[in-house]
Amino acid sequence: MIRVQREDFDLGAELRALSDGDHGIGGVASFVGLVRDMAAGEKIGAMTLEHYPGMTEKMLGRIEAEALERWPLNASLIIHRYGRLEPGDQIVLVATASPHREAALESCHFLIDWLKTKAPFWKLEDTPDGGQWVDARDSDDEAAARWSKRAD
Amino acid sequence: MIRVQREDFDLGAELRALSDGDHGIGGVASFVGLVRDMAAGEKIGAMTLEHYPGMTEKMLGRIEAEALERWPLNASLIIHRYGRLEPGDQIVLVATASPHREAALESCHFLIDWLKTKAPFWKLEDTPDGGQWVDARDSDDEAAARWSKRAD
Amino acid sequence: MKLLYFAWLKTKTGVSEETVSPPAEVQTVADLLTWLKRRGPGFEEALADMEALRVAVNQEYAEMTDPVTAGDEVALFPPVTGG
Amino acid sequence: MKLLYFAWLKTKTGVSEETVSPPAEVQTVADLLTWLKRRGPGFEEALADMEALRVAVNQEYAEMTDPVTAGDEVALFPPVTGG
Repeated sequence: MIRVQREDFDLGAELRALSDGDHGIGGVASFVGLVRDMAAGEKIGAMTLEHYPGMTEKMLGRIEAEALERWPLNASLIIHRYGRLEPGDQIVLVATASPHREAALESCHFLIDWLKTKAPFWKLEDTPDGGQWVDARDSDDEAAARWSKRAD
Repeated sequence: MIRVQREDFDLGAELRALSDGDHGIGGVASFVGLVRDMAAGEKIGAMTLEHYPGMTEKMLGRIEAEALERWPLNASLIIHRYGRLEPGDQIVLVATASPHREAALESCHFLIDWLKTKAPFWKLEDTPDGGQWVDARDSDDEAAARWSKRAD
Repeated sequence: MKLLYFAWLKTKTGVSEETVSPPAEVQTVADLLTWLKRRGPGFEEALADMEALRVAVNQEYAEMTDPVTAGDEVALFPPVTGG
Repeated sequence: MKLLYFAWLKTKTGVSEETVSPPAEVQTVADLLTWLKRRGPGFEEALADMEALRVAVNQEYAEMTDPVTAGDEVALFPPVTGG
């Protein structure tokens, strides 16, 4: 399941719902991204996440479908927020449930790595010098590329 | 932090507490192990987790210390339950918080892989034929061995 | 053709969304960008570094050689930074 | 010397915890296991497959050649299956 929303989410409730009632699930892996108050050594106050409505849902849905094809998953969830966020706020949740530990852990890692390079979101950070669009990081491309190689 | 306990835990509250108030944290990775109702193709009703009080805490503490040494973590948590558990029940929680996504994801994966081969717990499954001690899996040894190689 | 601009592409061009009718010689993504650059200094600056630019046609990532046609939705944006 | 038995080591020997005084020739983990095997059929069966056995001395994983002394806590158990 994918959700793109302005509102915060209840992490515990979301994770519980993912495995609730399915006793074939042996493990739930999750990653939550939070707004940091330090970016590249500079203090930030808050940020605004812009996205491309329509394409965002399309890309997240495709990334999730890819994970469901590669790993034996009973359930998966991607929630990504947009709009104004303060340090400490939750930005993104990726969670996967599988009979097997490795499948849950790997697919969760895959989902967030791919999301970071494919999902059309852009961060505008408030800095003492005004709003700054965050630059993409090469390390994110490299992290995502790992999963392409493994598929060979 | 490590905890060995008979009682269940509140996943959402535990994860929230891990990052609460620390705005240097950019990501929280977690893995929750659940009791499955199928083991090696056979339906199980419930299981009992036995452990070695004293050594359990020692090993979990050492595994956590190893993770804190290898990755830049702001916080980590291992909770492992013992006693009688039903299908769907939470067995174990491993969670790590870091400024960096990769550090959180990798250290979480490392912790559960190592715990699986080092922490002195044993599962006794209720089966239609009575109580069965679960056999260790070679795949768990292999998963843990990966992390030794990487340290070379 | 509907054009969308995101992040600093929007800031630099001063446009978030517009409908345009490029001339017939605009056949590909590359053609479209070349044509857009001529629309003024804001566009020229925003589109100066093609390497720093991503293009989606009808909400799919597109290459410079991919075709564009009158009814398409074309979005211009920098590499993504969500998550 | 305090001995602890877990999982099927406990089931097969019928003992979960005991205090023993092995003879002076018991110097290592291997010596101890050899001595324990002679204590009856339950012990012989439980300790038959050394490969399937893990030993901890004073709550640290130990090898067959590691020393054991009178004041030690020695635990015998199968490979762990928690998590």
